Amino acid sequence: MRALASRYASALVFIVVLIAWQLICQFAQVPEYILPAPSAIVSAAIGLGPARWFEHAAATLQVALAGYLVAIALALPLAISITRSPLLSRIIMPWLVVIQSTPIVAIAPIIVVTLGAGWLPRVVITTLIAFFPLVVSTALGLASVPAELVELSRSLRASTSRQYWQIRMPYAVPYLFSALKVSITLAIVGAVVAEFVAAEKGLGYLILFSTSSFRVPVAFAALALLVLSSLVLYGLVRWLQARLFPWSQNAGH
Amino acid sequence: MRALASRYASALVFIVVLIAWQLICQFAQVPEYILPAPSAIVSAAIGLGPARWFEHAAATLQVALAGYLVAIALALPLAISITRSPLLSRIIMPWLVVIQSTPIVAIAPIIVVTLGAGWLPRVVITTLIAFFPLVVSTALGLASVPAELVELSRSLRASTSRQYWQIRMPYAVPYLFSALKVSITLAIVGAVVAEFVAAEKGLGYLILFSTSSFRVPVAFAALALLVLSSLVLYGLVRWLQARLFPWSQNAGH
Amino acid sequence: MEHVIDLDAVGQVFGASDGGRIVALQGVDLHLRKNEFVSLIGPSGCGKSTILRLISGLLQPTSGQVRIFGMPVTEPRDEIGMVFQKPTLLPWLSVLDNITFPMKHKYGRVTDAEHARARELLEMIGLADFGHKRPGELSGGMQQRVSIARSLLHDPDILLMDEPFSALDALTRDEMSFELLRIWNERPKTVVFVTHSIQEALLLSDRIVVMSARPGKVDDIIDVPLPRPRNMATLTDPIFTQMANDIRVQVFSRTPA
Amino acid sequence: MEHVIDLDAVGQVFGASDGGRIVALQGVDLHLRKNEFVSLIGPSGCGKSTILRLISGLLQPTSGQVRIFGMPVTEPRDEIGMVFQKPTLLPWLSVLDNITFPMKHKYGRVTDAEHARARELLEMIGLADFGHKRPGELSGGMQQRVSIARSLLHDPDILLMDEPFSALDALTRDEMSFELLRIWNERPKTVVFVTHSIQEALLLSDRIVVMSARPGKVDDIIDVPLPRPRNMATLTDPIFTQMANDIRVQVFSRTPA
Amino acid sequence: ADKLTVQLDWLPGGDKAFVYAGIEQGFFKEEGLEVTVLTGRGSSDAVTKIATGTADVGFAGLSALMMAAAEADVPVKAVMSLYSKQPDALFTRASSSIQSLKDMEGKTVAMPTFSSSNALWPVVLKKNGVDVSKIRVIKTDPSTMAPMLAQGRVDATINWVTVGPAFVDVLGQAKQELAILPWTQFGLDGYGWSAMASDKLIKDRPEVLQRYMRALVKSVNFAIANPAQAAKDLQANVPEANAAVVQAEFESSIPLLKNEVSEKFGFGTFDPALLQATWGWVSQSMDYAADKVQPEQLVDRSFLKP
Ligand SMILES: Nc1ncnc2c1ncn2[C@@H]1O[C@H](COP(=O)(O)OP(=O)(O)OP(=O)(O)O)[C@@H](O)[C@H]1O
Ligand SMILES: Nc1ncnc2c1ncn2[C@@H]1O[C@H](COP(=O)(O)OP(=O)(O)OP(=O)(O)O)[C@@H](O)[C@H]1O
Ligand SMILES: [Mg+2]
Ligand SMILES: [Mg+2]
Repeated sequence: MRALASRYASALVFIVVLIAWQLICQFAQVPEYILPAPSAIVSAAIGLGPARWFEHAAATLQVALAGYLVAIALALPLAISITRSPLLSRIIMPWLVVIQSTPIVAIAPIIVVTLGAGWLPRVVITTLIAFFPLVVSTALGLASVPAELVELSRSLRASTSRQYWQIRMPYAVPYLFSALKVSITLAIVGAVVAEFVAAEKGLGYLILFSTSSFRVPVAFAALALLVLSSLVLYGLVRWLQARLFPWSQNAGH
Repeated sequence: MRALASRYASALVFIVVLIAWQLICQFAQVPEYILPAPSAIVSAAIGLGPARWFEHAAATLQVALAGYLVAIALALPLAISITRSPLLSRIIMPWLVVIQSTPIVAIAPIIVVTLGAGWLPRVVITTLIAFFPLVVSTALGLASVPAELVELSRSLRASTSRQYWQIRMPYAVPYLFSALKVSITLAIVGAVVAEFVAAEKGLGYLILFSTSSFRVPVAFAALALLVLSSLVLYGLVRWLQARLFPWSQNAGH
Repeated sequence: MEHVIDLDAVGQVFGASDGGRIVALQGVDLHLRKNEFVSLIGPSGCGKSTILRLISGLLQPTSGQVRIFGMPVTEPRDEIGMVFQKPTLLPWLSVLDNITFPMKHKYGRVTDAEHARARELLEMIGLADFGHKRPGELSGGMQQRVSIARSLLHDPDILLMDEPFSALDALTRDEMSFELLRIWNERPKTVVFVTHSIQEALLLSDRIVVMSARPGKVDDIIDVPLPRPRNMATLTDPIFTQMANDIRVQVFSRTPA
Repeated sequence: MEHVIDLDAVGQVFGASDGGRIVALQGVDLHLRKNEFVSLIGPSGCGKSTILRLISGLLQPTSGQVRIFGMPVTEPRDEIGMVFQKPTLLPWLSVLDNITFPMKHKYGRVTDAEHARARELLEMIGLADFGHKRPGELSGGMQQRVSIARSLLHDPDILLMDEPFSALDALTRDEMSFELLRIWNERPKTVVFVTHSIQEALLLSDRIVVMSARPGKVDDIIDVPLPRPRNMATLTDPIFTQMANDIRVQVFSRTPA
Repeated sequence: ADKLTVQLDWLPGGDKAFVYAGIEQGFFKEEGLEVTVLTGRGSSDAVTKIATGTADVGFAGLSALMMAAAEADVPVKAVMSLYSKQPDALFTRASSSIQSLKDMEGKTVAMPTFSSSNALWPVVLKKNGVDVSKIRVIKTDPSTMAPMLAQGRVDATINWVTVGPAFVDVLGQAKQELAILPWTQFGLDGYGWSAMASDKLIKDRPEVLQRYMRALVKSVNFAIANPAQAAKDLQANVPEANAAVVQAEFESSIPLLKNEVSEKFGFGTFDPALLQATWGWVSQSMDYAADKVQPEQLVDRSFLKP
């Protein structure tokens, strides 16, 4: 009983929150245009029809995942370069900070104008938002390898690339996954931001569209779907870690 | 000579990029409303006058720093709770993911309507954007403490709070700072996003206002100031780490 | 005489990452008296460290019971000090701070007396010049000595030491042994001492517990009738040499782990 | 005879975190011949590990020169195998994968012959059942044996071993010693072996380098005239006992580190 | 068919219904045009996208084009006026006592950060002899405006009259009624929302533009005659739109499209005097020199004739 409760604790809490939300909205008469009740959200969601939802969700997830993968593909070599050479690190890091601290919405027009109005600028925006934590965390992991393991590798005269692949990278796996978890949610947020800037469909677009016409329940339904996608993808990343690198979970090797 | 070049490598690269930018804008005739030349940006910046710049920058930095501090104050206890109890972790983590993956702009009406249009909603928005990486990275650091150090603490029958303060926290310092570096840039971005949602001054407000009235050079000057603030704050965090925890820099204890 | 530490039919089974099970200990009975100095010897992997962890309360036995002062051990207790097999120093603290760490960690403060004692111990382990160095700047044996000093700073009723002298040269080792005896004499306590050196065990102990492996169990418990105080002369006592040979023969007659 | 390893007036000074300087080695001259088995003994902190790191090329001397086959050492070289003072296993690999790791790491693949050899070595170190366990599931002594097996998998011209048997019981220790001698006999190589056991040094070595500390330097180099092959009987050879006593006296007459 | 990209200045709200009517009723197809509609994020965004070639034609406030021209050399022309009256308005709760700008003194007003109404506000106030400093201004995201007005967080908001129906909806939920005070009441005149085309299109494919304009006029006329059908046509393209609100929104824009001004000068035309007046408002509000831009150079009337 106890164990069961603990297992489903998060689901339980979730249900309690949902019920509380519904009750508050009903009894405190919270207006729908501020915070719609779950029931209102559900009926708004049903109103739009599954095909349309699928279309919006697919558009957003495609961009989010594409941006996420590009971010990973960029971040790993960058993290490796940074840890490999202090000079490169001194040159690259400030630029990464520059990119990271540039509010994307401010330069979005440039991106859209340069790359056209298709999916490309959206993927670029998503990548820009998602990749920084990956670089920083992976670089930390690569640099944190205990000196004795590096000495082992050096004493074997292994190539630097093997040192990275067989010692530093495995060691950095917990760091990498910690960042992968942060980044997947950032990628979703990034896709939404990109849709705010330029898009004709997607959940972010739908949120913008609905809130600007004050149809808050639809926006919340889109938000719920977005958050759900995030949770599922986050869970997927965790599952992948458990599957592929079971030893990396309780960290502390 | 070599050493000198390496020392100022980042400054050198920066100057080269700046010159290239100027030349491209001049010779490729890039229109100013897409990408203004550095010279145009500088003259636009001068046009606005230092007092006004200071006012905008101060507004943004106040919000960014306040949000950052609140984020730190929230993230550390959260990270500790998560590593302390698997049950709490199972309950809290999904909610953090939910918050993290909620596009702030979508819930802006709720925030602004509930909290008014003052500085409070801006700080809240900044905090929401900046705190997640802090939680995840610190939690990882706290959990990565080698088993033998935890056993040492347990064998001494130290209170859990001492275990955290004297063993886990010091061990997690590199992780914490890696996240502090990511978060400070996020806090700046968060302040800008918050100003997009509701503000009468600040660099984010200035960017939005200038682009909508086609004063792109002013927007870029604001952007530059923003990025500069980010770089300075990032450098400050690094400096603090070097000052307070010199042993935590090359990680890999 | 009352027992301080009791192990009754203690068994310890570990689940391993490859799905297998490792039987570390089986049916171990041990009863240690107050202020007794007992050594554990036995082949590598026979469960000596596991026994220390059980006594310290860091580990719960999968069968049987461990009691201290007659009370079942369910968690670490106050009266126990421990030297781990690995030095386990905190890399971000100086050597001196590492030595005083137990006080800091247990009580939140270090008294002046304790600071003075830490410097004394530093002198004793021959590292007076190294008080402000970091553990990473010490050699393996130096680190081990620091962790011994750390365990001696407070004065626990029970001291558990896991191969504390393994990385030390013969000279330093003997010095440290005599220091340990001196301290034990001044402030009597129950000591459980793991070693691979038969001489060391003989020199220090009241009794020697000889273990064997696969599964780890107690083979024999040998009383050491050598008179105390023991000193350099003890090493040349004919009983000492005789017993050393006997135990060696006994150990060597076993199949290896 | 040609020298394989030469240390000429080697000095090593470390800068420490507290701003001080640690003189680890001063004016060390050492010349090792081809296929010679040399032991280093000396007090804790006298610079034995530092010498191994200098020979392996992991460290550059602050003064003097280290040469291998007559060539100055500026980085690690192919023909060297090393057993570190700490086991230094990769926690995420199984025991077997740890043993074959040098091949994987150096050449990117492990041949069937090497896999077979790894299993043989696993048998030899008495851990046949533990091939698929993780290092974290082994006792301290077991981990140390795995790291010895790892260094024996490939067949380097020079083998550097830093207290490889320190965590082993007497029986296992002797077994491992004889195994090491057998391997060294079959495939001769130059071995530099750090130990704190005078018996061990005598049993294994052609020459014993006796060091002293503060600053670390070479005190004496002793030839061991015991006939080879050596075996259990060697341990009772009167020359063995005599030399062991002589060296002990020599070591104990020094002031401690 | 000739491909043409059409840039909206905002999301597909009711005021854009005629564009979708043109698509669904086949007016564009009849002219041999294959149009792609891009949504926009404000007038300046739309002007930029037309200027850079992301889109060929589009819609934006004329004042946005004037500002753009004052700041830089944008290759965009206004080719047809849609709103011959300015759409800006003050929204208040009917229950509030606000009848005129004067009543705003001591009150709080919310306006979107990036709207051109922002800049106009002080000028309009000045014209009406109201002290700017006595009114508290809150700049927020457009999506917060109706809720804030409904909750009484602000006394008024500044919006285009075309979003009135959505506000009515929200205020209705709070048992409030919406009152709209268009700025035309306070003396604001000039051209508002206009159709624009890039110089490139005008130069390279003038007859395509000609055909587009024909279809556009047809579409507008159809939508004015059949607002309900236009709303349905929009919903066919944008399923998440609410047809009833869309229809109401479009209907509220009809007085901007067809009114005494368009009667007088003809729909779509730019009267030189009114054009100059429009610039007058812009130059005053943005502190531009009166001769910084020649408004005549920003319009191209040559495509108005059928
Ligand atoms: N955490 C663990 N998980 C699985 N097996 C373990 C664990 N800890 C110890 N063991 C197993 O328990 C047995 C006893 O280990 P223990 O460390 O007590 O040996 P030991 O006598 O201290 O050996 P040594 O002299 O080598 O230190 C070994 O076979 C080891 O593999
Ligand atoms: N990285 C380092 N930084 C500073 N000092 C160091 C460092 N490594 C070693 N030393 C110092 O060098 C000296 C020799 O160390 P080394 O590890 O070679 O000793 P050792 O002979 O191997 O001792 P042990 O038998 O205890 O392992 C010691 O005084 C130690 O403090
Ligand atoms: Mg052990
Ligand atoms: Mg050493």
